[in-house]
Amino acid sequence: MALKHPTPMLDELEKGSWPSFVSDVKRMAAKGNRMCEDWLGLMEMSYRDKEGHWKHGGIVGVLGYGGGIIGRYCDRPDLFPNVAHFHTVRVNQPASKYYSTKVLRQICELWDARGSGLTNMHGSTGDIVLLGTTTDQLEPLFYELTHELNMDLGGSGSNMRTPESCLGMSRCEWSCINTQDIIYDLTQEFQDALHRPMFPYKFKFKASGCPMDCVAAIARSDCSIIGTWRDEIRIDQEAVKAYVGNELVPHGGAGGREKRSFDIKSEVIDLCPTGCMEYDGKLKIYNEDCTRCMHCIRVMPRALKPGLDKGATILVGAKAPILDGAQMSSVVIPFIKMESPYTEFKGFVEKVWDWWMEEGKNRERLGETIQRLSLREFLKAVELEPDPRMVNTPRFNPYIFYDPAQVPGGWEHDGAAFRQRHQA
Amino acid sequence: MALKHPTPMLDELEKGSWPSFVSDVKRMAAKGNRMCEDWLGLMEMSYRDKEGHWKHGGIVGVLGYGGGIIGRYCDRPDLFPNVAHFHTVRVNQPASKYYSTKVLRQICELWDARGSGLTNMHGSTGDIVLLGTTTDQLEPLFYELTHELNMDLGGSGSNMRTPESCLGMSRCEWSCINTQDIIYDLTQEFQDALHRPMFPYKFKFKASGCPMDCVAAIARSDCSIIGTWRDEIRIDQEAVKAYVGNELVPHGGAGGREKRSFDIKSEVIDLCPTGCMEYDGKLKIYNEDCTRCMHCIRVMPRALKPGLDKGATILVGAKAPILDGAQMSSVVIPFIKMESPYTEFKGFVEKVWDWWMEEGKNRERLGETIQRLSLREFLKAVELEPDPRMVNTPRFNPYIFYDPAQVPGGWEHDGAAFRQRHQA
Amino acid sequence: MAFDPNNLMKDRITDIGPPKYDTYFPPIIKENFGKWNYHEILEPGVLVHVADSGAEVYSVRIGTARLISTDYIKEVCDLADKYCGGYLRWTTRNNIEFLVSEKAKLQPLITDLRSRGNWFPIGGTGASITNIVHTQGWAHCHTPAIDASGVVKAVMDDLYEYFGSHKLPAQVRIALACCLNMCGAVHCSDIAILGVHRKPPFVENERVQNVCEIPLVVAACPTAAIKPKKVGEMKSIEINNNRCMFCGNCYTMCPALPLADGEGDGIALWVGGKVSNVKSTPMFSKLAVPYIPNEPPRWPTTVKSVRKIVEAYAEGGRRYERIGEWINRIGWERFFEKTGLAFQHEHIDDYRLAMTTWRTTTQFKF
Amino acid sequence: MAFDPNNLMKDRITDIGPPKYDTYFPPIIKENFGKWNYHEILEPGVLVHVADSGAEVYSVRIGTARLISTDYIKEVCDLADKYCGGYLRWTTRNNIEFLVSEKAKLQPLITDLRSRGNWFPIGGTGASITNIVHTQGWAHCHTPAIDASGVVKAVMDDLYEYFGSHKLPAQVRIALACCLNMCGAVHCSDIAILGVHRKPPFVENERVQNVCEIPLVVAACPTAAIKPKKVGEMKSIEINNNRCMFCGNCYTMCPALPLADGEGDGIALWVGGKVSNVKSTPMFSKLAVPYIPNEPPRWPTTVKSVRKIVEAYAEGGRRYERIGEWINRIGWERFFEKTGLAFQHEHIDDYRLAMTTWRTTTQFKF
Ligand code: SRM
Ligand code: SRM
Ligand code: SRM
Ligand code: SRM
Ligand code: SF4
Ligand code: SF4
Ligand code: SF4
Ligand code: SF4
Ligand code: SF4
Ligand code: SF4
Ligand code: SF4
Ligand code: SF4
Repeated sequence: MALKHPTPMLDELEKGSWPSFVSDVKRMAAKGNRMCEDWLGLMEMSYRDKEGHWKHGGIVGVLGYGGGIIGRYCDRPDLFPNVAHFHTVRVNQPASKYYSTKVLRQICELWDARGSGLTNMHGSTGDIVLLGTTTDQLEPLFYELTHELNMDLGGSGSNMRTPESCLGMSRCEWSCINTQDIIYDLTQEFQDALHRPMFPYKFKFKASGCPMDCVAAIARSDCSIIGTWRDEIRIDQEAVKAYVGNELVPHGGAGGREKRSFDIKSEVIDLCPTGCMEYDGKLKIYNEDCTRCMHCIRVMPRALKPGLDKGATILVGAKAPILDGAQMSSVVIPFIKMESPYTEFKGFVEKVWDWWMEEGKNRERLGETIQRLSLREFLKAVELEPDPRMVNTPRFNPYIFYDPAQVPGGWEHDGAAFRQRHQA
Repeated sequence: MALKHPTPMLDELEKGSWPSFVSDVKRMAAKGNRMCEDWLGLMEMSYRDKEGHWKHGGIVGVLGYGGGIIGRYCDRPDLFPNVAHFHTVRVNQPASKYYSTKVLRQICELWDARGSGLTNMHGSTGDIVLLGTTTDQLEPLFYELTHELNMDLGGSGSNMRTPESCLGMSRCEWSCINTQDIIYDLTQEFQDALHRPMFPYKFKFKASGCPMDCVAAIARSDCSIIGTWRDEIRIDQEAVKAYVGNELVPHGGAGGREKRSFDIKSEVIDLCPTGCMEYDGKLKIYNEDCTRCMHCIRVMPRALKPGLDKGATILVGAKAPILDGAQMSSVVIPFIKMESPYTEFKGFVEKVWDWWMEEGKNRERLGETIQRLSLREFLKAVELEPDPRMVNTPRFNPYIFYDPAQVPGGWEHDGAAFRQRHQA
Repeated sequence: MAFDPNNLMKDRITDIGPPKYDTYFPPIIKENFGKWNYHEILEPGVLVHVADSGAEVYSVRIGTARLISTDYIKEVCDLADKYCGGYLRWTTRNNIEFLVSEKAKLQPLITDLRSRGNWFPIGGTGASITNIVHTQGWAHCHTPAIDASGVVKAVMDDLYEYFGSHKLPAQVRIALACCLNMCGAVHCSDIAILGVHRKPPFVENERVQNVCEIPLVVAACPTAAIKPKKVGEMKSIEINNNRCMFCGNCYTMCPALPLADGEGDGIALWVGGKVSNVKSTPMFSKLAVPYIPNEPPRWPTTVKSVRKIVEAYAEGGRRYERIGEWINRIGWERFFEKTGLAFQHEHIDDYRLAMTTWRTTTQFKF
Repeated sequence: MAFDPNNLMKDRITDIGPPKYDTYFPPIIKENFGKWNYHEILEPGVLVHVADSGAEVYSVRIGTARLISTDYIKEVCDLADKYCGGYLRWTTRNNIEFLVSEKAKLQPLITDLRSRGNWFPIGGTGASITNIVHTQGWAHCHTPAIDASGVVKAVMDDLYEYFGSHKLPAQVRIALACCLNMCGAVHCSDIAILGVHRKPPFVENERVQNVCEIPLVVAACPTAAIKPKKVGEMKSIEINNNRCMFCGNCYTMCPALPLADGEGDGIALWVGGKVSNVKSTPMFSKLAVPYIPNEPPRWPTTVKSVRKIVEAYAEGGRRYERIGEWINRIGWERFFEKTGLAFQHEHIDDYRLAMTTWRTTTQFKF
């Protein structure tokens, strides 16, 4: 049956092997979902104009919260009245996104009743993103969310943002920390910071269970928690032989399962970035030189496992380009034990925030504040000792700000005495 | 016999196996050289005070030249009258510093008569540095220098500085260009720029015959000329076998000549940065992947030689830290033939200088001007096409200054039409 | 008791946060939490994880559009009820994982998924091209230079063969962001598709003083291209176009500075980034193609350019070598040759750290 | 005709430049120019270069103080006359090379050189520590924080064993600069000895307006720490000490801003730079020791610290591995352990490119 707005361009996106959001939304519209109908029309117009048709969102939200809702209005309400208001609701996902069909159906029910029925599962930060509703729906929606689903809103604005983690111990043999519990605990502990803007700008936590960093923490979080170990890689020599003997499929089949002869030298030993492995029928790892890149482990998962003295490396400052160029997180705590209730780590976080709230400019991410005021100032503020593990290389410019406290007489000269020794 | 000033501290520097400048200068003083005598006293005082005792040099020089002399006055003429004035004369060395004893003796004679008798052989830029004379001696010294020694002053100030090269073809089998002739030719061609300040700041040329860069051109010259080749490394397979058979001493003996068994795999093949070599009784080099680092050549000099299609890579912008941090030179011409009279290269230099004189700020080195105005502006000005060989990596920040000429309508928007499509 | 519009504070619940992470764990995950021993990929998109106890969980991963409706979610729930005891999860790249604990149900699930047209493609594991992390585009944001979902659909249609196979040297992570804010965090992706503006904002002087805080706008410009300016009686701002690199940050702060333009906007492609610490350390993505025009509905030039990169890599990359590692080995001069992409002025960095990207050595390939 | 003080223009000669490079070539060099076939190092400091013709030239390299007198040069000339047909050269690192074309004269020359006390040490070739490139220091400059020749003498006395031997993994290039101007271009040396000031300049207000151009002084400061300021009636400047990193550039421009201070000044040590393009590309030197007090006449702490670095490298470096390559292989965490040097706040860059030096990976060694 014909929809309100013809969508010849969008229809092109129904072709092809990949799932089509157009087919999906048209199905909704066909059922009589007015918002979906107008949304399709608006999208079609954007495709024609090659320009978006959404305006800046005003401040919309629920009582007592400073975040969680993204206001959004279209710039052609005359043509598309049903999406004149089209706010986003960010719902805080359960860490690493396991759901029962029951709770998912409840969410659908809620959203069919109070919104467009369109979602993002999930947003880039991790939230359940409910796309498109009107201001009057926000309070009832929030009421039902909290009362019936035991769920809460996620973050937006200059708040702590919804933290997220990789699935960690729930289904991964490599996880060195309980990523999900860490994220859950932090989210609960810092609810106030999540819902009420108190920072210079947004602040994101992400936790990966090991250096594979499956939640991209090092690229996408102001505070990156990445599992690691500081003892020895566990080796099952028999299994190593089995790989060499082609009895086990290398790389857990990630490179295909076709039978091929596995060459431990060229595929593992020679690719070890530190060259700290030897194989002569027996595998030897010089763990003191290992940087825990996990290449050997991922290629021979049945033979090698991370060590047992596990914890996390803490890095800070990752962000997208705005304002001063993208940054990845940098190591500030090479190793820290991460056991509930994470007291030591939370103490660190409090110090970081105190300093950033004190020193940070408006819309300045933590990484940018550190750039502006120096890693040295940051380390002093959070009471961490400098460590070569924090840098790839010591400075190579000679512009050292020596501490006057360590200079005899500090910054002062005895000018008169100087001119006694040196005539002008 | 006792000198005018006791030098207990300096005397400590007469001990030890390395040549002692103190013994040398004391010998001069002992002969009755008054300047050396007072210089020793002044030095001793500096050692006591841990502070130098020289003042800024005023403008001193010879008629018609804006450089070549560094004025210098001591700040205790009351105590050391014979070094009250102690100017430096920079004499332009013959490229790569070959001398006859005859000309050296002439220089000594001249300097004994008209200066302190102290020299630096040579200054860091390359000049013969004659340390310490008085203003009244400058003109006669210059007269004798030009008339009797056929020599001229070197550079100082915001001039072209005295160019220098490695010894190149004169005694090195690896030289891909005639470094000495290039330096001699440039020095002659640009005499005016060498003697008369016309630049925003100093400008240095250095030429090395090959990527070993024995004159440190890439670190120390605004324009670095480094020999290279673009065809194939010449291989003498017999000689390769001889190395493998330990008949030839590897690395030309640079690592010692003790008999040891040479392992071509670990010492050459595995150390090739591009991994473009193979050895199986015969040496194979995949030259298309070779980056001409010369490691293999320097380890087996009898077996391997640079190719025959020789020329130079031109890099620009090296400098010490002042003002904005040290820079190395960057590739701007990956390959250029360098044959007398070097017309193409000189054309490039003229364009570089025109742009730099036009755009450069006072005391801004070429490398800093390029930093400030971008490599792109530089390349446009000197009419060079962008080439991936000019960068280690393309940009990773998204802040691209797109050229309006390539944008429909340039920088203009049709605001009215925009607001037709989009209500505010 | 139900919601009372006239008394919002009535038994209001706030700050409860998300459900605990294990609330919706399937039993097999709960029982073997932290006790997994190893995993294997049985076929593209199908993983088995084996616990110390010997217990096995099969994960079937399917690609999704991410922009999905409640109807779609309900259909997924039906499948999970039928084969997975009513549980499922989403991955960090917007794929769905059906977790099967009864081996008997694995093949039926796969067959069922395959039987439903193009809704549930299976793959995204191992040395494949998994789902494209992306953003809102024209679907919901106000600053995009391009659409997100449509570009992703067109590119994934074209790369479909790589989603359901393991024939690449290593995994390839593609991300898309519709403006320089980079919500997709594309800055560390093997291949990044980025929406770019190319015209400076135009200033709606009549609106500025009413809708913008001028000091914040001035401060928002990374290149200090914006100065306050009085236009007649109106307080407004002035933009030095020569300094503008079209980041749109001022527009984020001030709706009276639109910079979107159908003809000027388009796509820049980036390559060679990575996040994992495996072998090499994390890397930023670098510029591959400075500009491709916006070509809705299927962005053919973008699709072709991405394929060029993927195919050159598929041919030249060595096992375990990510795109960025491949490029580091062969060199950028070779990358542009092998992909047939042109090296232009735009590739040469001219922002803050530019000098660190120049070639300060004679080492390069002719 | 002789020089006439009253008529400088009289047959004045200018702009003739240096003598042509081959003017003083010994015959063997002239004859075989561009026709050299290979070289070998016969023993430390003694090279033979063999031409296609089979002709051989022996080069005997000796270390010099660089700060040398005419007497010394004359003595060198005597030697060159006796053994080298009246020719010699200096290297780019201030060593002298005696070029012997008659093999018979080689050994006698060597014996003669050895017989003359400490004036003519033979060495500086191959995997050795050759002469230290250095600068003026207290001998002749106005901005030094340390002496040059004295420090060089003390360090070379201590490292003498490495000058006349080939027992290091590769060559080690040491350079010294007495202030941040770095005339020694120490910024790319295996080991760099740098004179540093640690107090901001003090402003002699009475003198500034007479001896300095205030705008130039203000512009000279890399960190914009200097502002013009009126002191009573005097035009002067003001320095924000917090922003000063003691580069001395303002003092170069203005003698009324002295910053030298006997107690505050001293030495910083740098490591891991290189210039050659062999194997690895050229590298900057990085900070090893932020500060060592000035200790004339023999700078014992500096001497000891340099030795620590050399010995750790001699022990841990692999054949052909420069200091910087050795450090890159073992990592900085190991470098500080093995040398026993302390890692401090000063090591962490906080200047313009600081963020590019931070550790953005979980890869490091415990
Ligand atoms: C919805 C989402 C994209 C998506 O489709 O998934 C999103 C959407 C917006 N982001 Fe984002 N960002 C989203 C994840 C990100 C990420 C990725 C991440 O969190 O891992 C980043 C990069 C990482 C980072 O934080 O740096 C990101 C970096 C930005 C930036 C640049 C911030 C910076 O410091 O560089 C802005 C600009 C701003 O804050 O004004 C921004 C701003 C925005 C705004 C609010 C537009 C604006 O300027 O006001 C977008 C609202 C669109 C809309 O109307 O729905 N968004 N944004 C993501 C949040 C969903 C969720 O909560 O799960
Ligand atoms: C004599 C010499 C050092 C030596 O003992 O060998 C020297 C001595 C001076 N240099 Fe230099 N520079 C000398 C080679 C260098 C080099 C090395 C080179 O040329 O390869 C450099 C580093 C490379 C470079 O050019 O960047 C160098 C970088 C500087 C700088 C920093 C320039 C910069 O852009 O960073 C200054 C500061 C300035 O120009 O005001 C400087 C300034 C000076 C002044 C003129 C001091 C001043 O501020 O006025 C020194 C005069 C000392 C004196 O009274 O004798 N000198 N200067 C070298 C010249 C001798 C010769 O002509 O052969
Ligand atoms: C399910 C998921 C975690 C989650 O919490 O959702 C996951 C799961 C696994 N990852 Fe991952 N990774 C997941 C996102 C990531 C990401 C994040 C991203 O792409 O945004 C990364 C970093 C990407 C990057 O480096 O740019 C990531 C880098 C890895 C790596 C490193 C591969 C490499 O060559 O660099 C491995 C090891 C391997 O596969 O060899 C790995 C290995 C694994 C293993 C084998 C871990 C295990 O033992 O179970 C899991 C199955 C891998 C597979 O699919 O072949 N996982 N993995 C994510 C699936 C995303 C998807 O739907 O496609
Ligand atoms: C004489 C001299 C050139 C000149 O015009 O004066 C020279 C001469 C030779 N150099 Fe050099 N180099 C000379 C300064 C340099 C410099 C410049 C510097 O140190 O300031 C460098 C770059 C230093 C750096 O990389 O930091 C330099 C880096 C090399 C290399 C690269 C070594 C490496 O491992 O990086 C080689 C090849 C080798 O020795 O393996 C080399 C090789 C050579 C050869 C073997 C070339 C040849 O075939 O004759 C010459 C004898 C080497 C030897 O002494 O063992 N030459 N050589 C310079 C002697 C300086 C001295 O008195 O000690
Ligand atoms: S980051 Fe490590 S622990 Fe987490 S899912 Fe990936 S591989 Fe497993
Ligand atoms: S984890 Fe990485 S560094 Fe450590 S041994 Fe394995 S491959 Fe080498
Ligand atoms: S730079 Fe090359 S050509 Fe010049 S001396 Fe050194 S090795 Fe020989
Ligand atoms: S010159 Fe260097 S890159 Fe070329 S083959 Fe030899 S070692 Fe390899
Ligand atoms: S990337 Fe830009 S356009 Fe896309 S969602 Fe984020 S802010 Fe909006
Ligand atoms: S778009 Fe960016 S660069 Fe241009 S004016 Fe606005 S903020 Fe400045
Ligand atoms: S380094 Fe500094 S002090 Fe030493 S000579 Fe050069 S300018 Fe003078
Ligand atoms: S010493 Fe350097 S940093 Fe300090 S005020 Fe002078 S110029 Fe500025």
